[in-house]
Amino acid sequence: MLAYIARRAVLAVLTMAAISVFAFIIIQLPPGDFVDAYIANLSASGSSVSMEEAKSLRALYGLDQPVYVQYMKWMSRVLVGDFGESMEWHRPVAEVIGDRLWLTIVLSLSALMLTWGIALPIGIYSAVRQYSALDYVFTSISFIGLAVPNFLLALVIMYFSFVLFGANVGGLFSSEFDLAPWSLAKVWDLIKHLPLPAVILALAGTAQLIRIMRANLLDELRKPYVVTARAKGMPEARVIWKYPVRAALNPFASTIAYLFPYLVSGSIIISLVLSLPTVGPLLLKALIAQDMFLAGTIVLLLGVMTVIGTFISDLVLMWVDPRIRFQMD
Amino acid sequence: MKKSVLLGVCASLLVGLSAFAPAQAQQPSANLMASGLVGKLEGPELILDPAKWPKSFGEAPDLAELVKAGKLPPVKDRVPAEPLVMKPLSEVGKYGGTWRRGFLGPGDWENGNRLNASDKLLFWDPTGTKIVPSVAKSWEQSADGKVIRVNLRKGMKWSDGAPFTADDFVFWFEDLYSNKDIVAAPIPDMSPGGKPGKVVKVDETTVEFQFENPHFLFVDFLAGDTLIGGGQSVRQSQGTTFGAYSPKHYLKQFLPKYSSEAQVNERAKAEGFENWVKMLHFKKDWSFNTELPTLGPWKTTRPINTPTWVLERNPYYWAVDSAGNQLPYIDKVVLTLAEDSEVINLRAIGGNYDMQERHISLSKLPVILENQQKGGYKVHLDLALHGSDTTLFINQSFKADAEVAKWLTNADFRRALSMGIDRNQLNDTFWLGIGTPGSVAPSVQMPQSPGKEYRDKYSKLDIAKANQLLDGIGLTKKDSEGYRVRTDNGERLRIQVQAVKALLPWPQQAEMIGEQWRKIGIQADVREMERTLATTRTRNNEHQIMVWTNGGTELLYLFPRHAIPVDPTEAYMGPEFATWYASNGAQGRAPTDPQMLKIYDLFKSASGQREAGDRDKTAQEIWKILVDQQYAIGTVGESPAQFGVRIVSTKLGNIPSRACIAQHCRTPSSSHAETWYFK
Amino acid sequence: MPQTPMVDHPDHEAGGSTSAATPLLSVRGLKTYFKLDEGTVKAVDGVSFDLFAGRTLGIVGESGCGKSISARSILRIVDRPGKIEGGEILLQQEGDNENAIDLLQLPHEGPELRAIRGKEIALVFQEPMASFSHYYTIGNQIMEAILLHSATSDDAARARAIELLGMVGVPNPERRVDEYPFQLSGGLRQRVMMAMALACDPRILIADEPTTALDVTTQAQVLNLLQRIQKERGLSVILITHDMGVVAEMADDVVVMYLGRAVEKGPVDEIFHDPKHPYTQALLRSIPSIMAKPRTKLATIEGSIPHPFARPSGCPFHPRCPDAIKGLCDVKEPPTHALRPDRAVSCFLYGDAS
Amino acid sequence: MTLLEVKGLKKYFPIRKGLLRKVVGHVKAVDDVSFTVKRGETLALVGESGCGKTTVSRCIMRALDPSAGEVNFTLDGQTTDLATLGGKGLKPFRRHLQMVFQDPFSSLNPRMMVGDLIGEPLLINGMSDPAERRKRVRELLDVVQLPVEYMNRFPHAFSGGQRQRIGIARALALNPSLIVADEPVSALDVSVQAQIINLLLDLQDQLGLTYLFVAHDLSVVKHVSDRVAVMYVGQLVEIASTEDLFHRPKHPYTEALLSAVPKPDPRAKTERIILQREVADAANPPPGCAFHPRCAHATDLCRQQRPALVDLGNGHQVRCHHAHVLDLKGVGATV
Repeated sequence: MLAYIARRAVLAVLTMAAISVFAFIIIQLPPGDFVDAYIANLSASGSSVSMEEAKSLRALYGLDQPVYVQYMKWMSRVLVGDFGESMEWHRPVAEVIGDRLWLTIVLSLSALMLTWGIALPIGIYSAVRQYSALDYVFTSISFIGLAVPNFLLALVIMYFSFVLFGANVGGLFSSEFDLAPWSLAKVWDLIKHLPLPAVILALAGTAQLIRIMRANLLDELRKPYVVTARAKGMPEARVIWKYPVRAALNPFASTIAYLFPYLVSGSIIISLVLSLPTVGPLLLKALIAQDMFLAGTIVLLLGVMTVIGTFISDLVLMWVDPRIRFQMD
Repeated sequence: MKKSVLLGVCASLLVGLSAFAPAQAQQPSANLMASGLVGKLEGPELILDPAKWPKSFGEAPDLAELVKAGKLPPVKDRVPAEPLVMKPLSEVGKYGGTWRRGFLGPGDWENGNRLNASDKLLFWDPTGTKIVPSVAKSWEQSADGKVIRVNLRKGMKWSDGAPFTADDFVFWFEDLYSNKDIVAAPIPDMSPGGKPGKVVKVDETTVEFQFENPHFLFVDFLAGDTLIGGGQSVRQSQGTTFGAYSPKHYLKQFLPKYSSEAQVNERAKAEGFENWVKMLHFKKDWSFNTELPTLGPWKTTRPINTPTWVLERNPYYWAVDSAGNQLPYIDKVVLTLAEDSEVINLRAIGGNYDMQERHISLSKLPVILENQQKGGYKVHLDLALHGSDTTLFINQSFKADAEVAKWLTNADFRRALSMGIDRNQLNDTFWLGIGTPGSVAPSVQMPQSPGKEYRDKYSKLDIAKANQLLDGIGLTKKDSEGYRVRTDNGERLRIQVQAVKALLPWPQQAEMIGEQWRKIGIQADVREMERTLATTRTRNNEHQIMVWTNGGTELLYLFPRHAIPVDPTEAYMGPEFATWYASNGAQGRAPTDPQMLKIYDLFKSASGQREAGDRDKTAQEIWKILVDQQYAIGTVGESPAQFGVRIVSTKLGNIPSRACIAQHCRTPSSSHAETWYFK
Repeated sequence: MPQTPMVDHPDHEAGGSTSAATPLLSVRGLKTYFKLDEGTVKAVDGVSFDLFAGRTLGIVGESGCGKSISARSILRIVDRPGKIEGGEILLQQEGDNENAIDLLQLPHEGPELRAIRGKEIALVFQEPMASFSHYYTIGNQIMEAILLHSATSDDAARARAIELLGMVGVPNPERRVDEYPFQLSGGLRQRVMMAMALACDPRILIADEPTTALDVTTQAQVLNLLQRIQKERGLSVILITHDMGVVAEMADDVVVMYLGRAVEKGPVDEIFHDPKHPYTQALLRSIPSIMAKPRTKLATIEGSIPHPFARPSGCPFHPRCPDAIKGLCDVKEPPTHALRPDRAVSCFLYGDAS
Repeated sequence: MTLLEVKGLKKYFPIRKGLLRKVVGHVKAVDDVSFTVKRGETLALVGESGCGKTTVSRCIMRALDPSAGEVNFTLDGQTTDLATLGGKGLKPFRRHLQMVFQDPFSSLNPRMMVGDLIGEPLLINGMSDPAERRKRVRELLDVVQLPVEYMNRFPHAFSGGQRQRIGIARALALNPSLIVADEPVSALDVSVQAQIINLLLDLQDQLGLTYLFVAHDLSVVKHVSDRVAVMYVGQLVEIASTEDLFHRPKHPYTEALLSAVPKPDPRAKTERIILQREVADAANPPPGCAFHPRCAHATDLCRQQRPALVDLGNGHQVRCHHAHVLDLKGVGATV
C-alpha cells in the first residue's frame, strides 16, 4: 500500500512538471504578447500606446527574450515559491491570486456544502420513493436546473433583484466593507452576501447530483445485499443508510479530483456575471491580457490542484472502499 | 472567445429585457437634438485675468480640520500665488461627497488617469478646439519655432507640499528620459527632424524646450494626449516614463545617480523588486504608489490593484473656483472593481454610480433611459468628433495575394466598396439611429474638417455607381451566384474582412456590410478574431481589410495613426508603409501610389508650418485625399458609442450638458470634474 | 401419460408424520403481483405449501416461475413495485402448536415483523458475492444480525460470530472475522452467509439457490454443510432451486412451480418417480444426465417459457403441454387436486374436473 | 484428420508490485496444455471456475496472445500455427474459427435487427449483395429452426433460447471449420437447454462441424462430447473419450468432480466425495502435483514431483503418479 502511495506521489510530481511546461506553452500559444494585448485594449478604448512605449514595456517585462529563457527564468523563481509578478496588476502573482483564492474557496465550499446538503437527501428520497409524486416534482425541478445555464439564472436573478428591490448587484462585500480591513463585521457582511452567489453556483451542481445520487442509489437498492440486510430484520431506514447509501456515495469520492480545481477557479462565468472577486475572472482577464505569469500560475495551480485532487480522491477511495485497499498490489 | 460569447448573451438578454421599456425610448433618432439628451459643449470658464482672481481662499472642511490640528499649512500657503481660477459651469459648489464609479481592474487604468488629466501642461477648452493653460500658466513659441517656453505657476506645490519647479522638468529630462535603462529611445515628440531636443531651466518657474529644427506642432503636442504632453498620471504609469516633468525630490532616491547602483538595487531587492528599474517603474506610477507626489486633483490612497481604487483630494491642488474655494469639491473618488463591463452597465442602471461614462454601452440606451427616474440619474449623450466609429481600413501594402492586392490598391474599387455600404441600415441597427453616417473625415465642428461634402463623398449608398465603377475596372465577369470573379483564375473574388469584438460589435457589422456588398457582386469573408490575434496579423501585413475605429483623428497631427499609416504600432492602412515612414526609409517598403506619397509629404510639411491656421489647411488637404482615395472607408461616426453615454446622478451639480469625448479631451477631464459637486 | 416408471413409494422414509403434524409454516393462496406500466405481472399467483418441522421443502422451477418471490414474500421483503395481494402466511408460534400468526397481518415494517426476520426465519441466497456489502467486514455484518435480535455486548457478539464461522467450517475464524467478503472464495462466502443466517438460531432457513453460483465440488461442500446443520439444529429448510439434482438430493418434500403457480406437490421420491403433472414429467425428461449415454439427444419441451406479460390464458403450461385438452386447458385454470394430504397436482388430467 | 492441435500452450499473466511495478511473479492461467481436436468431433474442456479453460479457448481464438506454445490449425491440408500470426495473418483464419458465447443477451447488439446481426459477418467477409445475403440469412435461420420472419425483429423480442439460436446462426454464417462454444447453455433454463443441446448435436451431424465445448456442467458435457479434457489450475489432468472418462476416471480430481454432481434421482444414494480445502492459487501453485493438498491418495511423491501427462492407452491421458494403481469410481459404478 505504501508503495502504491509512493508511486502515485512520484507520478503526481512528474505530472506537475509536465503541467508547468504545458501551462507556459498554452499561455504562449496565442499570437502576440502582453504588450500587444495592452495596446489593442487601449486603442479600442480611445487611448494609445506609441511604438516607443511598447518597446520599453517589452524590455521591462522581459518579453524581448526567447520563450525558453522566459520559461527558465519563471521556473527558477517558481521553484523557490516566487511566481513572478503580474504584468497587469504589478504585484507578485502570489499576492494577486492570494486575495481572491480565499474568497473563491469560501464561496466554492459554501456552494458545495449547499449542493451536497440539498442534493443528497433529495436524491435518496427520490430513489427510495421512486415514481412517487414528490420524486416527479424533484425530477422535474432537477431537469430544469440541469437545462438552464446557471449564468442565465444569475442574470435573471440579478435583473429582478435590481428591479424589485433595487439591490446592489454582484460582489461579495458591501461598498463600506470593500475598503475595510478584516473584522467580525466584515465577515458578517461576507456571510450576508454569500447566499445568492452560492445558491446560483450550487444550483446546476445540485440538479446534477440529485440525478446521479438517484441513479446510483436505484442501482444499489436492487442489489441482493439490501435484501440480505432486510432479511436480517434491520429497520428500513438503517438498511438504506448503512448499505446502499454508503455504496452510492462511493462514486463521489472520485469527484474530488474535479472538486479541487473547482475550489480554486470557482465558476468563471458566474463570477463574471455576478462580479465576484474570485480566481476565475482573474484567469480569464489574465489570458485575454496575456498576463503571462499570472495566467501561467493560475493554469499551473489548476493543474496542480487537479493532480492533488486526483491523488486525494485515490486515497479517499482507498479509505472508503476496502476492495481498492486490498486489491491494489 | 468565451468572453465574447458571454457578453453576447448578456447583451442579448438585456436587449430582450429592454423590450419592456416604454415605446418612447425606441426611436431617439430624428429628434435626437430635441430629446434633451444631447446638449451643447460647455464647461467651466477659465479666468485668466489676474485682476479678476479671488483674493482669499476657502478649503474643504476636512482640510480645515487638519490645518487647525497643525498637520497641514493654511490654504493660502498651499494654493499657488498664481492659481488656475475657474468659474464653475453653473454655480459655486459645496465640498464633500464620494464619487462612485466602476472600473475593470488594473488594465482599466485610464479610467482613473482621465480624472486626473488636468496634470497636463496645457489643455483644451470644453469644445476641444482651443488650447488653454493647465499646469503651465502660459507659453510662448519663438518665431523660428525652435524654442518653446513654458511659464509655471509661482508657489505651486506637489501633492506632498514640496515645491513644483523647473528642476522637476530637468530631472525628468536628464535623469529619466535620457537614461537608457529607463527610456530606450528618444521620442519623435522631442526630436523634430530626427534631431533630439532638450529641456532647459531658465529660472524656478520657467522652462524651455529647445530644438535644432522648427517644432511648430510642439504646443499642440503639449496639449494633446501625446507622450510629451499627456501629463504625469498617464505617461508615467504602466512602465513608461514620458510626460515632461517628474517629482525630483521624491524619485531621486530610487536612481543610482543619487546614491549608487548597488544601493538602489539592494533597496529594490528588499522591497521585492527584481532590480532598481522595476522599482522605479512602480514608484513613479501614481495608481500603484500612494506615496508618489502628483499634481492631479485627486491622488491614489488605495492602489488600483485592489478591489477598490480610491482617490482622495490633493490638499495642494492648484486650482480654485471663482470664489477662491480650493478645488476639487468632491472629497473622494471610489472606483469599484467589476469583473465584467456588463456588471458596470447593470450597476449604473441601478443607480450605484454617481457619474459613469466609461464602459457604458450604447446598445443598452433604452434600458438606461427607462430606469432614469428609479436610478436617480440623468443621461447625456456626448457625440464624438471623429468621423467613423466603424472604419474599414484597406491594407495598401497587402501582397500575399497579388490579385486581391491589385484591387485593394485600386481607388475605384475602394470607392465602389464604400458606395456599396448602406450606412443608414448600419446606423439604425447598431447605433440606434443616433450616429451620423459618413466618411472618415472628422466632424465639421473641427477646424481640420474638409467640409460637409467630404463627409458624404463616396459615402452614400449608390449601387448603380458602384457597379459601374467595378465594371469599369474590369471586374465584369460574375459567377452563377452573381459574385464578381477574379481575373487571374476565374474563381470568385473573396475579400477578407477581419473584425474584433471591441468597441462595437464589429464582426456583426462587418457581416451586415458583407451582405450589402452582395448587391455589388463582392464577396466578403468576415473573420471574427480575438483582439491580439487581429493586431498581430495586421502588424505582419497579413490582413486585407481590418475593421477598427478611426477615433482620435479629429486632431490629425496629435494622433495620426488611425488616419495615415505612420505608426507601425497600429497601421491598418499599410503596415509596411508605416514601417518605412517611421524608420525614415531604413525598413519597410515605400508606397508607389502618388496620392499616398502626397499625404506623407503634406503631413511632414505641417510641422514646418508656423500658423495653426495653415496647418489646419494642410490637414484639410490630407482629409480630402483620404476621402477621395477611400484608403479607409468610413461608415457611421459622430456618435456616443465610445464612452459617450454618460450617466450622471441628479445629485451632482455643474455638470455640462455635453462634454467633448475626443481622445485629446481626455473624457471626462476637459469638463473639469474638480468643479463638480454634490448638491 | 408419464413414461417414468411408476414406483410405489407411498412415504418418504424421513417424512412419516407429515399428514398428522401441524405445519411449522403454512403458505396459503399467496399472491404477489408486480404492477408495472406494461401490465401486471402475477409473479406468485395463489401458491400454497407447507413446511414441516425438521424437514426440507424444495421449491423447484425454471426462471420466472415465482419461486424466489415466494420466498421473499414469506419475509415480506418483496421489492417495489411488487406487492402481496392476498393469501396467508401462517407461522406457528414457538412452543404453541395451536396458534399460528399470519405474517401478512403484521403491520408493515413494524417491530413484530422485524423480530421474525432473521430471528425466526433466516434467508440465505444466491450470489454470495452480491449478498454482502463490500464496505463492511463479514464480522460486522454477522454481528449486526446478532445485535439486532439480542441485547448482548459487542464483544459477546463478536465471539459468537467467530464461533458461528468456525461452525460453518471457515478456517481461521478469528482472522477471517475481520476480512471483507471479497477476500473470500465463493464457497467460503456461502459458508459465511450461512453463518450469518444462523446467527440468531432461526427455526426456518430459506435457502434461495444457495449453490447456483458455485462450482460442483464447492456445491457439494455447501450442500453437505447444509445437511449437517439441519441435522444438528433441527432446522426446517425451504430450498429454492432450479437444479433437479439438488432437489433430489436434499429435499423431503417438493413443490414444482411454473409461471407463478404450484403445479405439483409431494414427497420427493414421488415427484421424481411418479410425476403427475405434464410439466414435471417433461422437465424430468429434459434434464441432461451424467448417467446418459454420450451424444444422446434429450427430450425437449416445445417452445419457451412465456414472457411474464404474455401469460397464457387457462393453464399457464397449456401451450407447451403435449396432453393439453383444447377448449379446456386454454380456457379454465385447473384447480389444485389433492391426491393425498401430502400430494397435489394442478391439472385437468386428474380428479373429476374434466 | 486433426483440425486443431494445441501444443504446449501457456498463458502467463504478470503480477506487478511495488513502486516500479516490477513483475514479481506470474499467474499461470494456462500452463503447458496440449490436446488435439479431430475434424467432426466434439472435445469438451471442463473444469471449475478459474481452471483456465476459458483462457485456453481465448488463446485459440487469439483474443489473447499465448505466452508460449503452438495452436496448429489445419485447413485444406495446410497446417498453420495461429499463435505466431499477427492481426493481418490471422484474418483469413478468423472466418473458420467462430465462437458461441455463454450469454446470448449481451453478445447481440440490441440496436441491430436479427437479419443484420446474422448477415454482419457475411458483409464483413465480402458478401456485399443484399439479396444474396438475405438468402443466406434465411438459410441460416432455417438451420437453427427459427421462423424466417424473425429477420426483421430486434433481439430483445426473443427469449434466451431464441437468442442463443441467433448467436449460433451468426457463428455458422461463414461455414466455419471450428466452433468454440463457451458455456453455450449454462445461462438457459432447463427446458430450453435441452433444445439447444439437441440443436448443437443436429448441426454437427448435418454440417460436419467440429466443436470445442467449454463447460462446467458435466451432465451437459456427457450429452454432447466425444472426448473430454479436464483442467485443474491451468493444467490438463485427464483426457479421454467421454465414455472412459465418466465411467473409468483415472484422476482423483475427475473422480471427485463426477461424484459431486447431484443426481436427479432421490434413490441414487451416491457417496459424495467432499474435497477439502480450496482450489490452489494459480499464482502460487503448490509444489509437485497441484491437486495433492486436496487428494486423499497423495503421497510424498505427489508433494514433491509434478506428474506428467501419461497415456494409458486408448488415448486416455492422465496426469497422476498413481493412475495405474488407483481404483476410482466413475458414474456408472453406482447405477
